[in-house]
Amino acid sequence: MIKVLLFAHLKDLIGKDEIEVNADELTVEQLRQKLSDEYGLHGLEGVMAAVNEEFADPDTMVSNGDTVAFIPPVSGG
Amino acid sequence: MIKVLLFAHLKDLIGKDEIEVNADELTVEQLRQKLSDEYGLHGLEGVMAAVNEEFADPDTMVSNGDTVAFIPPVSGG
Amino acid sequence: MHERYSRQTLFSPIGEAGQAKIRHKHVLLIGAGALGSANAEYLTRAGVGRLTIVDRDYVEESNLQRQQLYTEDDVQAKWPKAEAAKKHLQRINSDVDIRAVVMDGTAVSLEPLIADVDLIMDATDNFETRMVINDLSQKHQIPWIYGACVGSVGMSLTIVPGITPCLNCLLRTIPIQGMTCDTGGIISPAVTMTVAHQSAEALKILVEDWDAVRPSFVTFDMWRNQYQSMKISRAKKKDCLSCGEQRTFPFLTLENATKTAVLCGRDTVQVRPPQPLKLNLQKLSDDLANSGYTVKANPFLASIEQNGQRMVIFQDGRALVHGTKDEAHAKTLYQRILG
Amino acid sequence: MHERYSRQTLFSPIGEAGQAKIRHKHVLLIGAGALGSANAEYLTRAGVGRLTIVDRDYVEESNLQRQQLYTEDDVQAKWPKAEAAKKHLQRINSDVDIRAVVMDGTAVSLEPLIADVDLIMDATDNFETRMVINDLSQKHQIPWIYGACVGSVGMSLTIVPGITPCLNCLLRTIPIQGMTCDTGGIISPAVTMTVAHQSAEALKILVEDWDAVRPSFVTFDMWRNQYQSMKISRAKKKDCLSCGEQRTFPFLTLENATKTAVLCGRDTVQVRPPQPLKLNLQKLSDDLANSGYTVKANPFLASIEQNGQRMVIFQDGRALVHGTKDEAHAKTLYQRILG
Repeated sequence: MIKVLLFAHLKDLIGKDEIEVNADELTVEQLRQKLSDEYGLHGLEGVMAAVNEEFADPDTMVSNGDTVAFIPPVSGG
Repeated sequence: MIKVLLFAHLKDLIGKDEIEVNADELTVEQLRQKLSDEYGLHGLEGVMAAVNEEFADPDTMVSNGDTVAFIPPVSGG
Repeated sequence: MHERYSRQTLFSPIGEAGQAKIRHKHVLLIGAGALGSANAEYLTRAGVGRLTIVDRDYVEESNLQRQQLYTEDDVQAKWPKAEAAKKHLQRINSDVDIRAVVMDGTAVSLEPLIADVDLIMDATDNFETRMVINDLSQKHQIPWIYGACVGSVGMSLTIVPGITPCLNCLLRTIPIQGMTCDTGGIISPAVTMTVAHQSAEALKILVEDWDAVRPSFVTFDMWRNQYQSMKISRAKKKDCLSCGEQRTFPFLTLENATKTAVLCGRDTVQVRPPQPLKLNLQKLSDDLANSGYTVKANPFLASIEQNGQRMVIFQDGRALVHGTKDEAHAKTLYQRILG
Repeated sequence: MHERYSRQTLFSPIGEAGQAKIRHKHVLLIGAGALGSANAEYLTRAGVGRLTIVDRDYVEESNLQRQQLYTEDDVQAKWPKAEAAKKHLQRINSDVDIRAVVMDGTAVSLEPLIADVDLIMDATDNFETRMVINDLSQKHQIPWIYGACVGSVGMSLTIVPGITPCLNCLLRTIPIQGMTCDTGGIISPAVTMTVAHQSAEALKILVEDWDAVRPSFVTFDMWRNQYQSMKISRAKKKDCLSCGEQRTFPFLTLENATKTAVLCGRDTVQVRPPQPLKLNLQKLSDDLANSGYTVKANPFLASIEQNGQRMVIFQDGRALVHGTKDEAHAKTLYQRILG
């Protein structure tokens, strides 16, 4: 299980801020793809990701038991 | 092991904001006493405690693997 | 709806309907120091219908570093904070009905103010007054938002009668003041952070979005980079004297024994007359000036000095005696002036 | 040290020594909107030595809901935000040297301002300008503090050249604006929360308490009750074009192709002349009034209206064309006025 935390407007896209994804070992980019394909969670391109509260690149590996947070950057001010 | 998080000025009393306490099963009040006796961490009376991010009373039980946060209430404004 | 609120109505959890609600609500704000002035500004900008501000103090130079709204002119004029805040807020939003009340908030003085209040905002600097607010909130079923800060630390809790635990459930006793009194100073980011939490909760309550109300006690330290929230849903006590089954509102009925109080973190004692007075400040000022005191007055207070000893007397007979922490000494000085 | 700063010097990580440092520092603040006005107020109250404020806009009614400092009078007078902020800040703290610069912050226009700057505060509303700030920060080895907010969401990151990763390490490309543009509105607690983080980091940097600087990217949602910080120490990229081994500062050297830009979340296009001008606004206003335009001018800008079409022209020849998102149309209207 990988725990996925959804921040800001991402939460509203599927109505909850936390989902569990059944996967063992994949990259952040693959997780994004999986969330789009299987959970209808689109628009994660350009969204920052953190794995276990540490900034992650698209090719960062995610393993069973990890927590991945998706954080959309904002530009207002 | 019980993980103890120290907030605000409590951090400065022993120079770090996280310590591990070797204990198995005890109340929040007993943990306070232990921290005073064994770690020189005095002045925890009247300090709020949270066990696993939930508000705890003095007689709330703490077990191996739990995280306990001590939060001193402040009155300024 | 006004162009003024367009960015706020665009925010969908508020919308036009929420904005209409905000415009019809009455907020009672207790305290116009650091937390109070900032909360007052944001509520006024958001377009609350009526804002009643209660404060017992006047603007001093040392306030300017962290208390928004106030300017150097307010310090010069020794303007009471509630009145100074009102003056600035009216320039920001003339649509809001701002009421300034210059007085010490106590169980006796606050209760008459809360008849049609929808929300009480805590911006006091002591737990005694907060426990009074907590009991008033329970007795009149009005939500209130606790906020406090010192040094780089702040915390907040939203209390909704009948739903959340109350402050008395969590604290049980008034914490020892000394530990948290502002002898450790205060920096503005701790204020700002606390106000961000309080004002967000205020908007949720004003638009009646109860599901969005934060169900946890939050605390943070802006210098040590700490942020912690703790759930409080299980902290409600059946035997709580403020919100439990046998509630007695102990902080409303307690004998209000002391008429003097040392102000936290300041070399100042507050002295109150047995009953509020309605002083003729102009006459008092003239009399004292004739007796050799140095007097500076404005419509709300008179500042009196002799031999380096300074005292500020408000219209209701209340005085702040500066340069001492000795209550007996302060009372003696007070009686020398007001008999 | 002044009584004014007594509560700040009592805070031991600042103290008298830290306060003396703050008094000698120069902060460059880019933007005087929601984040800018609030950061400006707190830096001024804290007693920074010099504060330079750059902003391209003027005060409008829809700003008042969340942009502190500004009043209804500023809206009436269409005062440029940088100048309006300066006016209010001087009443708050006359010891601070406030400099207002009414212009569009670009690679070309900002670089001459940063000679003796100790810290750059980000209060812009777009990633293009932030990437320029990020490159300027790396080129001149000046720390900067990213802050942004929209809806109930905010975020912040402190970038210290040579120590932390830079914004280009984290984002790699400029994120798609549409996603986060302020079409979703904005509430003041999101602003306040962001500013609390930015101003705390600013104080740490100004007193040179580098160990206290937050080593993480922080984000929060005040309505959904979310708070998350993520460590960024391993995000530094050796091949980053802004801070890596072969740095080229791409956002300083990029062809500044477009002279027009649609302002995010607003029905407004900005048009810039090829070179900054120095217009005689009084003469321009008179000429246009004689030609049948409705003109309202102040020392900094002229607001021109005809047939419901409104345009504001600044002294440097820059214009904000309102009521359109069509850049070609805006340019046509601009050229009709300024040839």
